[in-house]
Amino acid sequence: MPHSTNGADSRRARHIALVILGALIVVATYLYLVVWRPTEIAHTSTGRASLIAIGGYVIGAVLLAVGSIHRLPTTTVALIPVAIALNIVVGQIVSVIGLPVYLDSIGTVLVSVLAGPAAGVVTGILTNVIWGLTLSPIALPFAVVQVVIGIFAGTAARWGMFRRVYTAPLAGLVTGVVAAMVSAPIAAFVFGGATGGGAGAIVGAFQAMGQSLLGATTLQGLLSDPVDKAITFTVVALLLIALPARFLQRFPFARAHRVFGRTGPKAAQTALAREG
Amino acid sequence: MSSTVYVDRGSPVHRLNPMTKLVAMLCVIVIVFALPVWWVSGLVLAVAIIPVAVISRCGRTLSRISATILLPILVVLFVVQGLTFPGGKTALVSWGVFTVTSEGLHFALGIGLRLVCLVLASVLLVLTTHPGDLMSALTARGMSPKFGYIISSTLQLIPAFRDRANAILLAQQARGLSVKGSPLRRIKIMMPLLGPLILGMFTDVEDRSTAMEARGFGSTARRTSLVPVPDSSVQRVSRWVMPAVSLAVIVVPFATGAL
Amino acid sequence: MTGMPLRFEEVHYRYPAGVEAIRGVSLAIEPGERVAIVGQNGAGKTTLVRHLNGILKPTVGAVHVGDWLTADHDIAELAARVGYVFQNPDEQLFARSVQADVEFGPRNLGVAPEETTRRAEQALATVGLVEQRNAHPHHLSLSERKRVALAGVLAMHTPIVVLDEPTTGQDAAGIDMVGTVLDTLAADGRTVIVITHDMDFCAEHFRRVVVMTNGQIQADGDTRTIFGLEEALAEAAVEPPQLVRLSQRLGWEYSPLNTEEFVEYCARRRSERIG
Amino acid sequence: MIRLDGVSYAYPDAVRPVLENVSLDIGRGAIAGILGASGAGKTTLAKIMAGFIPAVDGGELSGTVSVDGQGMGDLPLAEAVSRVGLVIQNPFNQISGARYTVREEIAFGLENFGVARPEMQGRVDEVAELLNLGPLLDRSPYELSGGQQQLVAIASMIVLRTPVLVMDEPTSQLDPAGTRMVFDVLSTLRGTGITVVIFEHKLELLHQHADALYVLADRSIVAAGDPTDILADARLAEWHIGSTRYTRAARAAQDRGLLAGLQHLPVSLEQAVAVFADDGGAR
Repeated sequence: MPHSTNGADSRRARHIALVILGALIVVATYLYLVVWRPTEIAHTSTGRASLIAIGGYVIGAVLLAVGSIHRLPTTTVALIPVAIALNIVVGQIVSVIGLPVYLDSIGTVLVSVLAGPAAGVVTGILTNVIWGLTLSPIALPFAVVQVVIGIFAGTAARWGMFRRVYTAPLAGLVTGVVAAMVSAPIAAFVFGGATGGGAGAIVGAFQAMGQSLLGATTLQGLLSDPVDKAITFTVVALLLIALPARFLQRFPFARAHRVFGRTGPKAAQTALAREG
Repeated sequence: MSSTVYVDRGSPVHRLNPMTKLVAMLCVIVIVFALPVWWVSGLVLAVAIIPVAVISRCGRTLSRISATILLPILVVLFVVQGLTFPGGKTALVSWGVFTVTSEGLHFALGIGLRLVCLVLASVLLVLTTHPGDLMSALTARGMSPKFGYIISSTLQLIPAFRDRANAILLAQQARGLSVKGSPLRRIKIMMPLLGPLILGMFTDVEDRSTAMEARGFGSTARRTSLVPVPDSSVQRVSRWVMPAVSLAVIVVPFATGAL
Repeated sequence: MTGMPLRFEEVHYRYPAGVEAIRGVSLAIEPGERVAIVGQNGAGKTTLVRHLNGILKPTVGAVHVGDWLTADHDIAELAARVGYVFQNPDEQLFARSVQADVEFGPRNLGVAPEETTRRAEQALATVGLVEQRNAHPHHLSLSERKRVALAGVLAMHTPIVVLDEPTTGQDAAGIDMVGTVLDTLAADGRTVIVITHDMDFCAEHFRRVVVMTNGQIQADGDTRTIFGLEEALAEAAVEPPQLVRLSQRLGWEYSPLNTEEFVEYCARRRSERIG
Repeated sequence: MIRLDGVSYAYPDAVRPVLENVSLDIGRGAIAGILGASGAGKTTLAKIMAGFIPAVDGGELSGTVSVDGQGMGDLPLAEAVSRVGLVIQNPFNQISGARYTVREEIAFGLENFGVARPEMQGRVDEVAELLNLGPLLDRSPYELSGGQQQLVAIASMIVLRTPVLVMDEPTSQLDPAGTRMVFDVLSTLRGTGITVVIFEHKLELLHQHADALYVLADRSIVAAGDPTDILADARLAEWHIGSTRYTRAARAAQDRGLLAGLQHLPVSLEQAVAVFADDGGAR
């Protein structure tokens, strides 16, 4: 073999270090913005806070993605573009059909469940990069939110929360709460709360009730994100239950962590029938 | 046929190395966010973004796209912050319970101008840089080729995926599925729609990963590239000069106590 | 259940992107007729038949399905009259079992549950998939999945059935099965319209052929006559069936459409020659 | 050139093997067709030949696969794919999507293997000329017809200079015009020394282009030989492969006692003309 086990080990250590560093930066950014509450916000400007919000989140998310992508096998790499297309196209269909939810992270959740949190992280961040390249660059600062969704969905899958339809929405709720909290500083400091018509009005209402800008965007996020993520996780769980076992078992992560429970003789039978 | 907004106008801006444009865009964004004064954003807009937009001959497309993105945000920003900014004290106008404060509007102006710079600079980059060139440039600089593959491939897949979603919707309607009715009914139709879309996706993924492996995607060899990315020594130097100047612009006001 | 008359009146269709895919088509099909539509890719075959169930509405002209004008009804309503089997089964199969998928159509049309089950079983028997009724559709081969999609439309008991390329991706056994299904539909008196590239299949199962080129009808008539029109077919880039090509090479005046006709004619020539 | 000896394979968790004791030997530069009904295991066999099974799908593979005397079993996938190229059914999925012009798409594999730019340019131009792709080189692969996309897919494999090219039903998603394009490529490849293995249903075209035919049925190779002999085999019906209308007509005529003394059933138009012209035809 051209490279020794030693080289592979050190590369692996470097990737893990990147992931840990990325995660630390994201957490530190959030804590700095929320716990320290830079005093300037109360006055006239959010400039530096927003620079820290964008910079910390984007750098953290990029490090997480760079550390994660090397571990992905070709099957997973081939899955990610379709999953991102799914995020974007389903997000659009939903708005065409006129449903009161976003469902724009179905692909991210699906990939995380099948191929693990690392794959979810890459799908999440690249979804927003592509959104930025095609539709609107304002999606970019929010990349970290999709990254959070990827990590949580992958972890929930590892804990077996996608084996039953009723545990998936619970995982979705928790993910939604964290997503809302992480995105609030961006919505507040970068966008002044004005991320969309409806959301902006709600932020205004909370501010009028005496909340700070960050408080208002956090509360606004908590109103919409947990419900949306609970629905997204449920839809993914339903879809996966309807899928043939053979597809699901192709993914080493799904197999190793028995994401869908045990593979019984039934799965073997069906695998045979397909190849016949 | 991809879903990007790239417009080939062959201008000098188009011919720049993608890295040069990327560095310039990042510098602009960092400056306007690090110097939280509204006229800094205005100045950057006037001396950097608008001239480049004019040279690129993409001005009209740029204004159209940016207006679609920015207008809703700016309107909400000024209305909400003008009326409800927590630090608002000086009333400008009042109707009953509604009071517009000058602090609120000032706050909205600062954020609004920064957002205008952010959106214009990044849309300008996307309009004048083919995503393939951007990916080649980044891959040449050590980015994992997997990132480049995923991004380029997604951009080309989206239209096909949209077509397939439409085809599925039609096929199910042709079997009598009605898309009218209450939100609950409409949620129920998601399964017949998403089911085939995702099943088809799995078959495609199996095929696509086979086809990629067959062409050495899993090879550990150092990648080469058929089409060279244009570059020049002036650009190479400017990629160092721009960040240095930005840094100076940011640090000097602090050092001299001007801010 | 009997068929229903269909009528295209001077139909033009222009896609939103600006391409005029149908350029003045008038066509009448009687109840219970079996019609094959042939022609190159891009000739407008699929665009034409998609007017029947309202997926497309004419830019100019009118399409009548029985006493309905398609412009006045949406796809889901027209589904009660026109069953449409898409070329790619994977664009419609979604349920966890073959049976459930076949029941989807009749249920949408408001058919009672017991009747739905009965129809699904009958349709699965017609396409020879009774044993696989509890299997997951995606565990089946492409040939079988195409037959599931076909059964799903059969179970809707529509007076008109449209099939887009039912024989592509099928092996010999699958093609024979589709042929049998067409015969069953015809025996029921239902109107059947099929788009196909398989001219041998076309010759063996259809009595009327419509040849399309460039969004227009190049030729329309009795199968034997159409396959005798060497020039028109060449213009439409349609290669006649193997037996017709053979008879042409042999210099026969007669175009046999299937093995029986070929052998019959062969025998007659021989007896005439001897006699 | 490519040789399989006693190859058996079962998918992971499967109770029964998909293939049992498959042996075949295809010589250098030959064009070999493999026939089989839907679900006979054609795709599985194609992936075994190209080294994807068991490397990607896992499962139990016994027997040996060798290319030019070298066993494929010991090679890592990245190495195996430089010996045997694989063209899959659906040209749309074969396009990498990572590149924006046909020229770059063809070069994608060479880039992955790290071939130097000047050599890469030369090889792309050479393949483009061989397959007549010149006018398409600067277009987006996604704007092409299905047939043209399949040609690009084939070109992007040939450019890698693998000695063997396996095509898994390359025309199943194409219309007659696209199908003809792909079969015309087979004639072009003849004489280049590339060994081609093509899995196909289209009997008349296979007869025109293949040097030898193999029949895959009941999990094994059940017949092999000259296309004219294989296509006249009466057992093709049992194997759900069917036969050309020429053969069917001749068989029916024989049953009616019309073609007494006929030694070989016709399988192509030319042969049928000869047979029937003698009997009831122009004479």
